[in-house]
Amino acid sequence: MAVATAGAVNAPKKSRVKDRQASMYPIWLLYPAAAIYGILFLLPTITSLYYSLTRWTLFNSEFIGFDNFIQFFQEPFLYQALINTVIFAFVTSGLKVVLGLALAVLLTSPLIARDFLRSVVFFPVLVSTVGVGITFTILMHPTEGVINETLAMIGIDGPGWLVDRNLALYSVALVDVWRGVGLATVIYIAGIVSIPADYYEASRIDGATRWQQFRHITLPLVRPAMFTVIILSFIGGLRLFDLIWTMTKGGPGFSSDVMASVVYKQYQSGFYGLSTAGNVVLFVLIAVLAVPLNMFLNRKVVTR
Amino acid sequence: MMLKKLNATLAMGGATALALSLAAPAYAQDQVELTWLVDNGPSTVDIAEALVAAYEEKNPNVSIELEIRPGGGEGDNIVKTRLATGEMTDIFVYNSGSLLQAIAPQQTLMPLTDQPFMDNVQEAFQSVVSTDGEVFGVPYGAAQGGGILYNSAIYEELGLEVPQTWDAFMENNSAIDEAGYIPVIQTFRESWTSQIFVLADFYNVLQAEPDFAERYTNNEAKYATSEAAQKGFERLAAIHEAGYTNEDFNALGYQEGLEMLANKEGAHYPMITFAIPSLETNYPDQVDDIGFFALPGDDADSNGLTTWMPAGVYVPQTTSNPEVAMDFLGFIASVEGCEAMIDAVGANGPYLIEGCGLPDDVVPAVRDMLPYFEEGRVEPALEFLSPIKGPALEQITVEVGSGFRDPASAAELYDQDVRKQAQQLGLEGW
Amino acid sequence: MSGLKMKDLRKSFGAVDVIKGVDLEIEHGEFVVFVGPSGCGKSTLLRMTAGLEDITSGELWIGDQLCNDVEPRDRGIAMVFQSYALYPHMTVAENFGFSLTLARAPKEERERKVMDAAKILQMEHLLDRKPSQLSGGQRQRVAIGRAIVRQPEVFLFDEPLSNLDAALRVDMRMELSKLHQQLGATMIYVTHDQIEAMTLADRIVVLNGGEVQQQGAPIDLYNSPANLFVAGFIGSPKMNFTKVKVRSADATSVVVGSDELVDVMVPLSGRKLNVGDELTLGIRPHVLTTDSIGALKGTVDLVERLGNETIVNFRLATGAQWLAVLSGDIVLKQGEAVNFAAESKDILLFGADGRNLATAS
Amino acid sequence: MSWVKKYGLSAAAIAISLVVFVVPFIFIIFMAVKDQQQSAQMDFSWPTSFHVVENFVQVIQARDFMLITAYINSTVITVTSVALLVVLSALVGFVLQRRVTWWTPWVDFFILAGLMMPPAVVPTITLMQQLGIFKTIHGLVLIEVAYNMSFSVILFRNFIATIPRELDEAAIIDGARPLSLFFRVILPMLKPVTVTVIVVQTVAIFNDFVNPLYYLPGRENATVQLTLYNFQSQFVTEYNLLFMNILLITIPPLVVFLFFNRQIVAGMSAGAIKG
Repeated sequence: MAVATAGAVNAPKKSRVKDRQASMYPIWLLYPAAAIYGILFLLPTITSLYYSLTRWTLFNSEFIGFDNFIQFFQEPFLYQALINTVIFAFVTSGLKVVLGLALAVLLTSPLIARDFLRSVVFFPVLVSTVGVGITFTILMHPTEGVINETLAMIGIDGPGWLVDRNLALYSVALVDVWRGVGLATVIYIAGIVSIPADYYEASRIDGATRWQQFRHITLPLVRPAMFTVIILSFIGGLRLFDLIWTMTKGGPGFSSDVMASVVYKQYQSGFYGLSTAGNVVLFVLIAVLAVPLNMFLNRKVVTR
Repeated sequence: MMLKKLNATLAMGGATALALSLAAPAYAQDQVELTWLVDNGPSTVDIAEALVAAYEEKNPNVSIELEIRPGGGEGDNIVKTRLATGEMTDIFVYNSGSLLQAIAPQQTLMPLTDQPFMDNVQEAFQSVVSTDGEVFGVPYGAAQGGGILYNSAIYEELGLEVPQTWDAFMENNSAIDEAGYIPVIQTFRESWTSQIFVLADFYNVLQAEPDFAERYTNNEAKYATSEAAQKGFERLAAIHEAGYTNEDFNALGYQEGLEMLANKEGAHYPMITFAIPSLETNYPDQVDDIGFFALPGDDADSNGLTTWMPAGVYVPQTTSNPEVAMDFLGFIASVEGCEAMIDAVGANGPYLIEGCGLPDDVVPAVRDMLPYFEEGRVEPALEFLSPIKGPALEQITVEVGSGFRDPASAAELYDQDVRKQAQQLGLEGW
Repeated sequence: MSGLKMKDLRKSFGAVDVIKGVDLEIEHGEFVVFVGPSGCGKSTLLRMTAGLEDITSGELWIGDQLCNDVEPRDRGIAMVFQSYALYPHMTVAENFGFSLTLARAPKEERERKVMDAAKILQMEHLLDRKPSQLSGGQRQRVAIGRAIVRQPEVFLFDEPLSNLDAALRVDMRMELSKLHQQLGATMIYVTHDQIEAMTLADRIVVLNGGEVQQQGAPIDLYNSPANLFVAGFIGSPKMNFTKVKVRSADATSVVVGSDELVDVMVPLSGRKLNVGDELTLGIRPHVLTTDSIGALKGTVDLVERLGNETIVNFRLATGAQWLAVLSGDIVLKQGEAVNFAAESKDILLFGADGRNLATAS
Repeated sequence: MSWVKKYGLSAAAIAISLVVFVVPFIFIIFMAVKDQQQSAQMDFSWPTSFHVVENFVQVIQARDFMLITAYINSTVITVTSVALLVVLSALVGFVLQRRVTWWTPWVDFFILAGLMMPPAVVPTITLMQQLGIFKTIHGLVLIEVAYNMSFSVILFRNFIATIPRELDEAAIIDGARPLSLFFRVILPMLKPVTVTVIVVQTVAIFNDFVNPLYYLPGRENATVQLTLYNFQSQFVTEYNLLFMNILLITIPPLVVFLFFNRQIVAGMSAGAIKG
């Protein structure tokens, strides 16, 4: 800091020289967005952090130091919820990243009924969570559900998808993938169509097979899309609770509780201070996992 | 503005009559618009629409607009948020009992203590909408009972009697089981339905420990250490162990539970009586075969019903027109208002308004419930006597009812949950 | 009109100095080529001229305007990028006319100028195409056309031909030359390819390590490179070098030699050299001839017979690889010992500091 | 053989998507046309009787044509929010991707925070009341913009990385000022990702129900997701009407998708980079 100031004083001429980047990409372009985001999201969110240190009923708040955090870490099923959160995030984002890419490659290749298929894949994204929840609760019914009835036809005794304690979380994860893969696919499609056609033409002349084209052109060039899908679905997976809430409410018992649903339950119960503390903990957890990931991915994008 | 008006009134020599006569034309002539926030619970909207229609007919210059909110925890949050930010509608419906305390009634609501229409409201209800000597709400709908809805056709077929004790109930179950019917329907996909054995057992708890609620609030009585209180969990476990439930208990929901009961697949469905209107609508032909009895305890002599008070209608301090809002509350608490409600959704329990009787043609399940009230064999559920209700109860009861957790550890876990709630409420002694 | 003047231009990225003080004057209408290996700072210098990089210190004058803080659009320059940087969503005509659109030029003027440029480049029939529908050479021309339309005082080219195949490159080189004559504008051209530099430039500026090594007409650079670097960089194939020691020196000549090189006398005046000084001797491959009594003894590694000339790769006793380009078809066998000779006027000597002893002041 | 190769893939893809994606969809349609009793059985069965018109009319008319009001409100909110979001977050993504300075990691962090931290409702309402934008459509629009900004910025930034900087420089030399550089050169090249952002955010905002619930209370302000509460409550649900409602509110975003899907054409940026 001191050095910079000294430098500016010693070289008054330098301060006149405009930063080229600054004039090409002036910071005022960020102002409208920064104003909306800063005022309506960051400011209230940061002020709310204070409430994590209070017993807060919305009507009154009483400062209680770190009691909420202590209480939060004493949640009886917190450890299990933590494990569930990480499992859920990895399973869903992993599947979305891979299946989304597969579907996108398929849906950008010349297929009959391509538009129809794109719509079909995207359709689940449009259906409200409530609808998805009810639909799959019914389809996954252990005895009368279509899924197990179909499995029974080929001689498999289907599991109790949502009612088995060891399976419920994974079942919800599968439904989340079903619901979210369309989004990943659309992002991937945007990435794939952004790849100049020349590359494919050149590689075709070079005699590349479809797999080689995928491996050496699509895969490296679709990276920005892939990183977007990774980061969005991973953070989304860590924070998801709405689908869990509509499908299992964290059950049976507490077996499919994740951090976000634990926090949400506290919020629903009116434990506002405690749930704010829980959000802070969840935020730290996500930040610890996602920020390094994001930095890593960003570096890869920039050095492209 | 308010202050000025008040001063003016005082300057006129405290002539209340004059003030009223000034105020009355003010809304008799002008068009008054009120907003009313109601939840989307069973028949809540129907009741609200009926009340509004009846009131607007009487007062053509008033129009009341309904706004719907979700129920449950999300709905509670909306009510709290809107009250805390001063954005509540002119009138709103909200829970009575423990949950009412969470919206800081003294800070946010207009007291009704001195309103003449409160004389119409039965004491049983007034007590669950009061804090520090002030009353805040009028009843919205009828009182409910928690117990067992049963299929009387099965009872008739097997020659069974309504059980007065738990043992008798289990014997009935055994007979029903042998006859090939499902003795007890459980529907844990909607986990709230799993709590009835614990919650509706509270009448029996009070028989054994009359001061349980008070000691529980004061951090003295615990589910884990009270034999009577733990029985709810034990009975839930016993039903599962005996294999009396439907096999797909963990995959079914509430509607399917009602369907099984109506279609004579299952004999008992532990439930609160607010299910009755739904049965009437969906199974008009079978509803006459559905009866109701209180959750039996150990002793036939002290058999009684745990009751749920209806929600209340409240006026926030931020209301745009207190006079008209009060007038409307007075209407709800009148026999006229009560009858409008009965017309709308039928009579599925005693309305807590003086002089508002039930018609004679109520369905059997309601008829079965009424004697408990008439004979005074009722106690309110714990949530109406104590501000503390642990939020995780339904998940714990699912675990017990599915056989994952034994009753003792469930009781302990629930005590832990209760402690969290009490601490969050900032109660003394926790 | 407008020439271009750089006074002690410097550029640093943090602690790294990329341009270490460049002084240069370019006349109006001159075709100047910046040449040097990659990383030498030639592109940076060009981008500083364009206004795409800040100038850390020094002055940049275009015409009589001090341009250090002037926005690129106001510098009277146009630039052609290595990757062409065509706007993919615009047609050729729109690409051409984009700068005029931005300047809100009247429609007729825009159309006229676009048409003029298209005529110059003979691409009137392609005006409605999108860049993706063009071949590499055509895209290159669109990039040039975009510059022409601006009627700049200075054209800047950043390795514009490096993405073209060899044959196309030769064509485009000629077209650029023609274009320069036709437009008479100042052009600054950056390349790492010394052949492009030699063929196009009125003047070549050789850069290395952020400094100007030498500037001058191509043939002067070829004949009298200022230092080892320029000597090695200009001319193809590369000049051959070997270390030598001064055997004796007088006012007009010096005799140098080494273990594998028979002493040779090189005319050189005005130099004070001591016996035993280490120098570097440089000989261009073209000036070597086979001579049984030649001073240079080598072993043939590889012979390329091209008919009109023969390229011989040979090894000195030290192991240094040399190259000779002999005129006519000469038959040599691999492994054969051959003596080479050169005229003493064609031999260059470089001092310990790398400078050409004949030209250094 | 080549026929199999050519169409076999298509056939397999269609077959799998039909099973995985269409079966649940058919379920929703079936539910939407059943009568209440059959829908209450909650199974995947052929409707015993079809109540398309009846259910449709009932859903539309419910609560005084609330669905119509909700359609209008949701459309206004969605269109304005998405338009603002696209422009603002593309700008942010553009500047952030192009300009790397010491503050970039901090901005990155704050943007990620938008994905990681749930918003605080009560402080936000208090703030909006002070700004006078609580309970207003434009207030909710700004909220939707703020809450969905992070997602869009990340999407845009990663795609802007694929646009060579030389294009910016060419435009700068052609005389573009920052805004014209962005609107005339960068934004048109972002078409595929812009379409994606439009589709995704339209869905997110059209389907949002929590934020309108808190920030835009009032019956006249209802949005489409809130209409679901007409038929679904904590204890009782009229499934046939609920699903008819779901179907009806799913159609507008589906139309948006179908329309924009056609805009995603291959090879948009061909020729931007090397030949």
